[in-house]
Formats: sequence, C-alpha cells, structure tokens
Amino acid sequence: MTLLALHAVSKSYGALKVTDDITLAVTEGETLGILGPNGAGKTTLFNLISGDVRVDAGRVEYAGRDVTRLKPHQRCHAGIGRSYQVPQPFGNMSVFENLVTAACFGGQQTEREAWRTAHEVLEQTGLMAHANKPAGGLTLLDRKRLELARALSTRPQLLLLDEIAGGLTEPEAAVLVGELKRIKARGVTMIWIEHVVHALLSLADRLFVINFGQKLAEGLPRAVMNDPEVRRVYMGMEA
Amino acid sequence: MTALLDTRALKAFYGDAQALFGIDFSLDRGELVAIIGANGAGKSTFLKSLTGLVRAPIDAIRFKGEPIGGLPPGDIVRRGLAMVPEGRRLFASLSVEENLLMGATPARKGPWNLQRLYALFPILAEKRNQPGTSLSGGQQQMVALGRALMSNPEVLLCDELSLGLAPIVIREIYAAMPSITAEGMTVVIVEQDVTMARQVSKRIYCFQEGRVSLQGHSADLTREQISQAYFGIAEAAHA
Amino acid sequence: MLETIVQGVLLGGLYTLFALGQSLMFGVMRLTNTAQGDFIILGAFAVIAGVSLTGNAAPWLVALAVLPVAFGFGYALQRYVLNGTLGKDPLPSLVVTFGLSIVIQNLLLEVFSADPRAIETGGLSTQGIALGDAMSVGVLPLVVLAIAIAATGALQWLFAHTALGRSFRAVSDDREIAELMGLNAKKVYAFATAIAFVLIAVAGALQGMRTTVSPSDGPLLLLFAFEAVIIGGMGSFWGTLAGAMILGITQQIGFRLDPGWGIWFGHIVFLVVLVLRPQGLFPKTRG
Amino acid sequence: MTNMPPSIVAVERATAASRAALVAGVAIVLVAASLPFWGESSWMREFVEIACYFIFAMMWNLLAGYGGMVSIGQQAFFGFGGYVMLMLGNFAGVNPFIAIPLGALAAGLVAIPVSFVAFRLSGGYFAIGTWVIAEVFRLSFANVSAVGGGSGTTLTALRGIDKATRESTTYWMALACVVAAVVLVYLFLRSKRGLALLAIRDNEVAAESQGIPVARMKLAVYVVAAFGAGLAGALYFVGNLRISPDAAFSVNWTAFAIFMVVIGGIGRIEGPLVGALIFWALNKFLSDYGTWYLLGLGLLAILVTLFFKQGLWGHAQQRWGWSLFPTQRKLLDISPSGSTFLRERP
Amino acid sequence: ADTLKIGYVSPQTGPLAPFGEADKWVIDQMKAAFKDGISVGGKKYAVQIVLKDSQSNPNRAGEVANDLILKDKVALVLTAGTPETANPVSDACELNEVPCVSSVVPWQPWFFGRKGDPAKGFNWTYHMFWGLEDVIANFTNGWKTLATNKKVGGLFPNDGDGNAWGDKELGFPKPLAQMGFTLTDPGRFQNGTQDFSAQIAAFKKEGVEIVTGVVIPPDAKTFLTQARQQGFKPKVITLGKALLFPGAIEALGDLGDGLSTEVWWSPSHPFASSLTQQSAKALAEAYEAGTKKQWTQPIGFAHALFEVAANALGRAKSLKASDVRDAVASTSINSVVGPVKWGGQGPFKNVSKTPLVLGQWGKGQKYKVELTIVNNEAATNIPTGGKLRLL
Ligand SMILES: Nc1ncnc2c1ncn2[C@@H]1O[C@H](COP(=O)(O)OP(=O)(O)OP(=O)(O)O)[C@@H](O)[C@H]1O
Ligand SMILES: Nc1ncnc2c1ncn2[C@@H]1O[C@H](COP(=O)(O)OP(=O)(O)OP(=O)(O)O)[C@@H](O)[C@H]1O
Ligand SMILES: [Mg+2]
Ligand SMILES: [Mg+2]
Repeated sequence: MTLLALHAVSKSYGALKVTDDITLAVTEGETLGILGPNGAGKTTLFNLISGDVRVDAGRVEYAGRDVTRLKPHQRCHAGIGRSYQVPQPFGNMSVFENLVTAACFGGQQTEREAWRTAHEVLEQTGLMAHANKPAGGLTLLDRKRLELARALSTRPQLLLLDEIAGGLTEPEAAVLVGELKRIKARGVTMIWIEHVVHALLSLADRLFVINFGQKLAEGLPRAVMNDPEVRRVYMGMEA
Repeated sequence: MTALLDTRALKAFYGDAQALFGIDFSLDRGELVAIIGANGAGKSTFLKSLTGLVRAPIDAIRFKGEPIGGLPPGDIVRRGLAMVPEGRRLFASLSVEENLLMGATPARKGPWNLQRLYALFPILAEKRNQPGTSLSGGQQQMVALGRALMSNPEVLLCDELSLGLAPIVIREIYAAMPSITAEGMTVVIVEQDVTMARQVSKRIYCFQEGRVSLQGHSADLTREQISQAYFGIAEAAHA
Repeated sequence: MLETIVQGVLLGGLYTLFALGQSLMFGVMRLTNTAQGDFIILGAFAVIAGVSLTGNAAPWLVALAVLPVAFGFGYALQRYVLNGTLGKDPLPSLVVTFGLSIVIQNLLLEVFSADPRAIETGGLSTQGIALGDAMSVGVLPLVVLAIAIAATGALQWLFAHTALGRSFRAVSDDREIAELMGLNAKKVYAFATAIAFVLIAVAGALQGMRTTVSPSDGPLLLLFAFEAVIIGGMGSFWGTLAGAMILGITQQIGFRLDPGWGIWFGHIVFLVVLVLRPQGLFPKTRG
Repeated sequence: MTNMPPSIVAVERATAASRAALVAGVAIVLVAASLPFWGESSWMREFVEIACYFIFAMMWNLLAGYGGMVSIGQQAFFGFGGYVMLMLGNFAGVNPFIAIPLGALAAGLVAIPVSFVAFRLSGGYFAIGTWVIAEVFRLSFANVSAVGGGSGTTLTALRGIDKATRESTTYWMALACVVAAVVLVYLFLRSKRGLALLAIRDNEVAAESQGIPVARMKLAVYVVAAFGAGLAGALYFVGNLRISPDAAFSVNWTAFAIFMVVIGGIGRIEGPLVGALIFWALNKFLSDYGTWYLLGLGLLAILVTLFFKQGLWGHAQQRWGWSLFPTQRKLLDISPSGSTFLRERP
Repeated sequence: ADTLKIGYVSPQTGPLAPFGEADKWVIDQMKAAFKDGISVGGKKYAVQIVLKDSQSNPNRAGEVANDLILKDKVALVLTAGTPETANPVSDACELNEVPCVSSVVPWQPWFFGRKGDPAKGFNWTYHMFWGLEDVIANFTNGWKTLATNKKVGGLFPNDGDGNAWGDKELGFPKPLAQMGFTLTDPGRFQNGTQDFSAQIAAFKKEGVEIVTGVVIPPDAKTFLTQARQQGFKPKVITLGKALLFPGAIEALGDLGDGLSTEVWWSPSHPFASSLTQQSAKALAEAYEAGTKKQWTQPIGFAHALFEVAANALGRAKSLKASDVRDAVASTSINSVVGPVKWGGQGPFKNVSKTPLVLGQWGKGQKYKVELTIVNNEAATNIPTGGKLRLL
C-alpha cells in the first residue's frame, strides 16, 4: 500500500526551480534512498514532505489523505518524523527533555509515557550518558544523533533521515545501519538522503536520484548505481 | 630543518572539561597530513587550538619556530594558518563572492585569487552574486574551502572536509589537493573516511580521547593498527 | 496637497537622520538601541554645552568639533559596554540600552535641569524660501534633508562597496569565523557604532537647531527612528530613507486630517507595511 | 535487540529546596491573608502596588523568558485592562472589584486581533512592533473624550465605598491575583505545555516539525500574558483611581518589568519574585533621591545584564543549585543498560 | 515635642520640572519659618515638610500621595503644578479622606478634569488659582488694545490643560465667539509633535493674526520656528504654559521677544506674605539671591500654599483630618498671591480664585529676558509696566 505520494510537486526560489515536477510514491515498510549531487534539491524535497516549506504546485498525499495544506505539526501527528541535515536541537533543554517533548507532542503521548519512550530511545541511540546535559553543548555528531533520536521519539510511521551517516567512521556507520535495520523491521517506512553511498546501499530497497530538482533515475539500487548517467553526474566516474 | 608547525604537550579545556591531554604533533612544509579518530576524540578542538579559537599556552604551539599558542585568531591567520571550519559557517548576508573576499582579509601574497578559485569550482562563478547560505551543503563547502584558500595560507587546516559532500565533489576536491600542496601549501585534513585519508595523505595521526594513539606514514599503517588506535582494543573487527 | 507632501518630505529628512545610526547598528550588530533618542538629545546638549563653554562660538563649528568626540564615545561605548550584550538573544541589548536611556535622561536632568534649550543659529532656523505665493519652506529643513540624503548615500556606498562594509556584515553574521578571517570583531563593532554616533551627533545638533531640546525628549524621537528603519528593511540605507519619507508624508497627511491622529496614522501605516511586508520594503541582509 | 524498557522511569522533578519553599509559601500566604486584621493600611497599599508590578513582571517573564517573545509593548494590555475596568465602573455601574477580572478578560481578548499584527514579526522587530502597537493604544485612548482624552479621568465608582472595606478588598484581590499568577504559571510550566514553550523559544522550526502547534502555543501564551497584564493594570488603577493614557500606556511599565525580571533572572519563576522584592526595596528606601535613584536603577540593570547574565537568582542557582520552582525533568539512573547501538563497540 | 508632617508633591523632574524648580528653595525658607513649630489645639508640634517628586508622571504622583498619606501620615497635603500632578494627588486625598490644598492648575481642569460634581463639590480637597474665564479675559483684553482682524488660531494639545482650554463649553471657543473673535482650532495634538505645518497651513488659510493656546515649551519653539520658515507672521502670540519660564524664552532666542503670556504672580504684585511678611518683591529678591536664578511665577504660589497650611493648622482644633479640613475650609488670609478664601457656591466651595494679569516678554536689563505686565484690566490693583506691543 502506498504510504506517501508526491504528485508533480514543484518549488522555486526566485528563478531557481529547486523541485521540478517530481512524482514519487513510497510503499509502506519500504526504505527509499535518495541520492543526488549537492544542491540537487534533496533537502528541499524533505521540507516539502514535512511541510516546513509549502509546495508551489502539486499535491502531497500521506496515508491516503491529502496533506498538502497541513502544517508541519499536523503532518508530524499524522506520522511523519524528520531529522535535519543541519541539526536543530532545542539547545537550552536537556537531551532527555528534547526527547520527552518530541514524544509528548509528536507522539501525542502523556508525559509519563513520553518518559518511557525517551528513556528507550536514549538507550537505543547511545545518548544515555548525555541525558541530562543541555543539548546545545553537544558536539556536531552527538547533535546529529539527537536528531535521529528526537525523530524516533515522535513514534513515526514514516521517518525522514537527512544525512545522518555523514561524519561517522566506518564501524560507527555499520552500527547505525544495524539499528536502522531493526527500526525497519518494526515496519517503519524510511526515506534516507545520504552521500555515504555504501551505508545507503546496505539498507535501501529502492533508490531515487535527483539532479537539478528533477528525477534522474529511479529503481533497484544495483540498477541505479550502474546507470551511466548516475555514475557520471553523481559518482564522478565515466561509465 | 625544524618542523613548520609543531605542538608539544598541547592541552585544551572547555570550561572545566579537558578535551586534549597533551598532543605532540609536527608538520613539515608541503605535506598532506590526515587526522582521524572517533567522534569526540578532539580533532576539531585540536584545529581550533591551532587557530586560536580555543585557548592554548603560548609555548605549546610553534609555527615557523615562533610560539603562537593563544594568540588572537586574526594574528594567527596573518602568519599563514587558515582553517576550513567544521560545518562550513558561511556569512549569511554576504554573497558567494563576498564570502570569498572575506578570506582575503589578511592580504597575504600568493597564487590564490578569485579567478583561480572560479576555475577550480566553476559552479561558484555561476552563483557568485547569490547569498552564500542559499547554496546547497556541498556548494557551501566549496565556498568554505575557497574562503580559506583566499588567505593564501602556508598551512591549510580542513575540518571534516568531505562531510555531506556528494562523491563527485569529494573526488574533485581531493583531486585538487595535489595541485594545492605542489605549490608548497601544507595541508592538514580531518577525515572520517579512513580509506580516503590513507589514499590522499602522506602521514596519519589517529586521535583517541584527546590523545594521539597512533601516528605514522599512511602507507605503513595497516587497517588493524588503525581500528585498534580508534577504539583501543585489539579484537575490534566485528560489527 | 502639494504642500503637504513637500512638508512630509522635509519631515522625512529629519526622521532619516534620526534613523540612520539605528539602521547601521541594527544592521551590523542586530542591536536594538532603545537609547537612540536619548543619544540624539545628548548630542544636542553636547553642542549646547560646547557653545556656552567656548563663550558662544559659532554653533556650526562646535557641532563639527563634537563629531570626533561622538566617534570616540561611540567606539568606547561599544567596546566596553555594548559588546557584552550581543548575541542571538535581543534581550541583553534591550535592557542595557533601556538602562542607558534612563541614565542619560537623569544625568542630563541633573546637569542641565529640565529647562528646554536650543542651539542658536543666528536666524538660520527661521529663514524660509518662498515657493510661489502660497508656499514657503524653511532653509534649515532643506539643509537637514540635504544632509540626510548625503549621509544615506555615503553609508550605502560604505556598506555595499567597501571592504569595511563587508566586514561589518561578516562580523554580524558569524563573529567567530570573522575572527578566523583576521578581523577583530570587537573593533569592527566599535567602529560601526562610532560611525553611528557621528550620525547621531549630527541628528542631535540639527534637532537642537530646529527646536528646543530637554532631557526627557529622547523616547519621542526613538520610535520614529525605528519605524523608518523597519519600514525600509534591515541593512538598506536607501530603504531607511524611503521609510522615513513614507513616515513623514503619512504623518503630515494625518496631521491635516486631524492633528490628534497624525502620529497615530503614521503608526498605523507602519503596522500595515509590516503586516504586508514583514521584512520591510527594501531588505538587503537576511536574518 | 534492545532490552525491554523499564516499566517505571525515574525522573526527578522536585528538590529539597522546592519542597521547603512550598511549605514556606503556604505559610506566608496564610499569614498575609490575615494582614487586614492586624496590619496597617499603608502596608496593604504598598503590597497592592508591588503586587501589580509583580504580576506584570511575572507575565512578561512568561512571554519573553519562556515564550521567547521579547515585547516592549505589554503596557498596551496593562492600560487596556485599566481603562476597561474604569469604563465598566464609571459608565456601566459595575462594581470596580468585579470589573477587575473583566478588564483582564478584555485585555486577553483584545490580544487576539493584536497578535495578527505582532506575530508577523520576530526578534528585535517584534519588540519594537509591540511598542508601536502600545503607542497606537495610547493615542487611541488619548483621542476618546469620554475618558478624558489625553488628560485622563478619575475612577468615580469607588467614591461611595467605605475606606476600610475598599482597602481590605483591594488587598485581598491583589493577594489572590499574586498567588493565582504564581501557581498557574508554575503549573503551566511544569506541564508538558511548558516543554513546548521552551522548545519554541529554542527553535521554532524544529518545534513545529516535532508536532508542536507553534502558532497556537504562542497565541495562548500571548493571550495569557495579556490577560495577566490587564489584571495588573485593572488592579493598579483601582488602587490609584486616576487614569491617563500617558500613565496607563507608559513604556516604563514594561521597562520596569524588564528590569525586575532581568535583575532577578529571566526564564525562571524566582526571577520576577526576587526582582520585584529588590525593586520594591530600592523604590521604598531610595526613590526620594529622584534623579539619582533612577540613574542608579538604570546602572543596576546595566551591570546585572553585563556581569550576571542569568540574573541574581540565576547566579545563585548556578552557584548553590537553589531552585524553588523546578520545572526541569532530570532523568535518574542514566547508566546505559543493554546494547546501545551507536556507542557499541564494533 | 511631637512632629506634625506636611506633604508636598510637585514635579521635580521630567518635562514639567520647571513648575517645581522653586520648591526646594521655598521649603528651605519654610523650615526657617516653622522652626518654632506650630501649636495645634493648644499643643506645640515640630513641623516636618516631606517633599515628593511626581516625576511629571500622573501615576507616580498618585503613588507618592498615597505614600504621604499612609506611610508618612501627613496632616495636610499640598500640591502644585499642572493637572498631571495636582489632579491625581487631589484624588488620592479625597479617597483617603485627608485634606489637600492644590494650586497652579486653572480651576476648571482641576474640578471638571476630576469629574467633580458642581452640586456636591469635594469634601477634602481645596484649590486656589485663577480660571479659564480669567485667562480668556486677560488675553482678549490685551488683543482688543491692538489693531487686528480678530482672527485667532488656537493651539490646544491633548493634555489636561489643552482639553480644558479648547473645550467647547468651558474653554475658549464660546467667549471668543461672543466677543467677536473667530477661532480656528485645527484640533488636539500630541505633546512633542515634531511638525506644525498642518496648523500653520490652516492658520494661513484662515488669515489668522492672533495665535493663542497652552503648549509645552518645546512645542512652542517648534511652532514658532516653523511659522517663521513657512512665512506665517501673526501679529500677536499669546500662549499659556510654554512662556512662563525665562529659560524657555531664552531658548527661543529672537523669537521670544514680544511673546505674551498670563501672569499669575510677579514681584510687582502688591501683596505680602502672611507668614514671613515679605512683600512679593522681597520674596523674589530673596529667591534670586539664594539661588542665583531669575524669579519664576510658581515661587509665589508655593509660598502661598504654606501660608494656607500654617494658618489653617494654627486654627485647627486638633490634628484629626476632619478638624484640619474644617480649618482649611474656613481660611481667610491675605497671602503673597492675593486673598485666599473658600466657601462660595458650586465649585467655589472648593476653589479660591487669585487675580490674573497679562504680561509680555522683552529684552531685559538685569536678565536676558524679562516679563513686563502689560494689561491689568482684570485686576487693576496690580500695576502695569508698559503696554502690549505688536510682534
Ligand atoms: N563547545 C564545547 N563545549 C564543551 N565541550 C566541548 C565543546 N566542543 C567540544 N567539546 C568536547 O570536547 C571533546 C572533543 O570534541 P571535538 O569536537 O574536538 O571532537 P572531534 O574529534 O572533532 O569529534 P567529531 O568527529 O564529532 O567532530 C568532546 O568530548 C566534546 O564533548
Ligand atoms: N531558502 C532558500 N532560498 C534560496 N535558495 C535556496 C533555499 N534553500 C535551498 N535553496 C537552493 O536550492 C537548491 C537545493 O538545495 P537543497 O538544500 O535542497 O540541496 P540538497 O540536495 O539537499 O544538497 P546537499 O546534498 O548539498 O545537502 C540549492 O541550489 C540551494 O541553493
Ligand atoms: Mg541537503
Ligand atoms: Mg569535529
């Protein structure tokens, strides 16, 4: 069953078409990997899905209903959780409180339930030792981890991950992929933007490649990675 | 010949918390040295100490034989030490070109100017009059690198240069490195991708919990040595 | 109607001068200087004190002599006081400038008493030029307007086309990285404030020439300055000028409808502009 | 797999100091409530005055310290509450004491349309914009001749009420308002809505994407703060009897509130409490020094902002860990149990 | 001996501070006058005068009045200087049932501005000053001596005074019309207006030759300079409030010469203090000698308030508020500002009127500018020093 569908969405900044007539569907339980050169419009696509940015044209459907006009928090309640490429923690709150907030509001839980959720996610993401520290004092990578943890705390059905493996060492990335697999096994649908291609390949069921705001390629990972256009434009290898 | 840059027992603190516990490090002219290490190992802190953003005892850092520890960042950059900061940090209200020109503030003589940069990154020439922050992450990284080059430093310090970059850009940037070092510029990169670090660098320092846990010529170090240096345990090869 | 607009433009010239210093400080340091009006009054009193200390020297000369003092004062104020308040949070600067506003008002009251005073210009302030038989405009307001336009042009050029202007903006964006580029943020800020204070002193001197000033007049001037800056859009000095003109003309129209509602009308236009274009009419810098 | 989460997660929400403060607070309020039977009428009056300042500062703290909306225009609601109370009393014959909450309600209601304009702005623009809005209020009332225009008017409705009744009723109302303000704000901040507020203050975009209805929360806080400001205003002018636009909509109200909150410590309930006490003491003992007193007050605000960024209470809290009204949630037992994937050694 | 406290509220700071400038000196003088104390009901009391600053702010005025009453427990409150101070103080006294004597506000803004009911009057508050009828009489008496087209332009701001002066029923409009003057009133403006082009344009359009009103000093300067710039040259300018103080006139420079204003008190007033026996002239000279400043009109009234206080307290049966009030109400003295006596009909139960004349500023001998009385038709016992000149 299709969980998320974008119908011909477009978005421009001034004269620049950042998202150009993109149509895309994600089935429940699937993990979609998004690739594309820097500035192709990947993050913008996330912004359009999460509602942080309004589409200029086109329609966003989620779980069978039109969410194009919904506010970001309404989309979050509907089950879309996101992380930001540039981490956006609630800097003056503790890490634990960051997660409790996400669970209370995004996950629409009571405070006590939220504590449990937060506790669980802290363990899962290895942030337990930082639980009572102000989130603003974390290092870049811990902040990225917090992004993931916070998104998980909203108990999402669809998880949007924007470059969470960047900056991880190889073994660390492997551990991350392991955990994402477990999340996936719980039935969570994911869209993952990542430049660390090998990490992405180890999880994605399908790839979607964007260039200049348009779809360049779509399909099974192996096929897409062998696509000469993708190799040239994205990997920088002559086919 | 004495080293171009060396540190002796360099310690650094954030308030009461110690981040570096005595780093001995040295750099010869024209080298490309990579620093690797797990998240939170102190790599960024080390680079910040070198450039004066984190306080250091005056004698702990010597550049061309002179002590420069704890000097204001402005003085250090005028002496020829430039940094590409973690997370790009472009000036939001300046255009791409103005951002690059900011790098030329110390007014040092050398081969790098706008023309040459635009030749290296043609996309920047295209976007020269756009605000720097409206670029994609990767494009911003190019501006950040270009901005540091514009000061014509003798030593270029790059923090997580490839973070968030598409493979093609990483390739391009590392492809440009030899031409940069060939002109006598010395480069230090912090890199998570160990394979890449070994490929491009002459020597490697591995940091662990604020100390140097391993150093040597890139070609001589084995994968096992490196993973041991990362995590401090020998049997560290399963995921 | 024509006269209303002409008077509105002249009033706008005055408001431009009130606003330029604010525009500079707001643009560079995101500093909401609520003592702007009081500093203008302080400038006027500095000239008044200078005139009486020098035994009635020509006020123009005294005003010129005050400018370097204002520069130094602004530099020191930023360096030793206001620099401590900068940051993402607008509150510390608001509090400190509020505090300064109270300190200045009461200090002036202590030193000069509450009597209103003026800078005597030897008749210049009362001269007018007849334009046709129905209309006459003052020479002093024309001088004010000319100075306002010149100052706006100079600032805009400085800001957009010089390395100094670039460093103003760079430091305002990311102080740490600007320092990494070799700038001394504290000095750049201090320099910007010093320039702003020269403008403030000019505004103060002219205000003292065209009307009386008393220690508690400052806050009256402050809001007009802010409105001009905000209508115009942050970081654009021509925008500030345009904002001041819009404010002057709408107030002037309002006054003619009913003097009680003139300023009200100006405020309403300000709010309407904000609702329609929160970023101002000609924004140059992004927040 | 991760371990099963513990069925009970231990979270610390109170401190020894806060428990002591609760007991002491209840005792103080009980003693205070009996004041009209043994105290002097000047004490009651002083309390009413400081209560107005305090409630107003408390609401400003809620708005700016927690809601992140640094307004210089709260005097709009202060004055509006005062004027509505006065008009209800003078023209509609409503008992002024009943008119106090009605005035506050009116201020809360008028905040809704005002928010449409104010919320277009943020940061420094918001501060100045709200100030201009307050000026619009001032100028509007100044042009209404029924309430005396610019010269203002007198609350005549109280002329019939006997002095002792008036004084003690005003006092009890003020006391009730103070207690209610503290309790309500505290409970609000301890609830999960308090978390949302903090999140919005830190990062609006992220808060929205984490499911927090940012616009609604901000509006709610704005309206509550306006209600509180209106309450303070109505109470103040019942005690003062004379209202004029310049007095009612003076920016000094907000200036003093800012001073109190900043001196005490912004973003903590103790802040306005401590600030109001200091303000009261300074005002009581030094206000006869006129210019020098004001000058000193200005300097004090500057010095505290520059050298005690957290305010005096915040400083004490940092130093000695005091917290009378803790709103944080501290997770106890943070030793990781079971596997933690990102820290797990490969 | 026990101490008896007298409270005094005036604007010591803020825009209205010139009105309170002389008070400190007057109170110092009073300390000498009261050094032997006052006997009330046969008991001797030491006298303490508590001066409070209203900071020109009506709120603050109300607050300090309440402090005086509730904390200092003063026996009597005195207050002076524009409705912004005197009205809230009087209101506080009325409510707290403490006697109060006020001054330096025309009686209409004081009485009607406080929503006084002419049928009942006030129970605790008493006022001594002149009224709008006097200022209108004086202004028009002066204008009638000159050749003008009788077209008057009014500058009435939106404050206590401006609203009273411009009031259709109680203010200038009615009597001016009756006397054949036409009044152009463009409307109430905010104090601190930066621009009077609108008023000037309206006056020019109507051919106004006489300008009157009650404005604060900075506004007067703004108006006068802009009028000159824009080619508006009235023949007479008679303003209240703005032109009271020599400092304000000096600040106007050349523009100040020939401006006319109301005179409530001057050294040439033929009265003497009932308390110190000083003549008006002697009082002004003592002030000038003591402060090295030129005399101002509020000196006389500040002094007179204490005359009333001393007299009333001396006659009071006890220090009970109602006894003091009764003594105030039955005051009848000849003070340095003229006779003071309450007890008329309607508002005059609480209002005692003092005489008013018209004055004009000109270059002086002793000081830069000096005020000369130029019309005394309304109070012929006060000598004139010249005739009203055209500008
Ligand atoms: N601003 C700061 N305040 C307090 N502690 C800090 C700060 N920045 C870094 N630290 C601490 O200093 C230590 C070293 O951090 P640093 O950023 O240098 O690590 P790194 O090796 O660059 O890691 P990464 O790979 O995450 O960039 C960490 O323990 C971190 O928690
Ligand atoms: N607010 C904005 N205003 C103007 N242009 C913007 C804005 N946001 C993004 N852009 C432009 O849109 C394009 C796409 O940006 P986006 O952030 O979506 O790229 P991306 O694919 O996520 O790149 P990266 O992999 O580097 O993160 C870029 O060219 C960028 O300059
Ligand atoms: Mg992106
Ligand atoms: Mg780092």
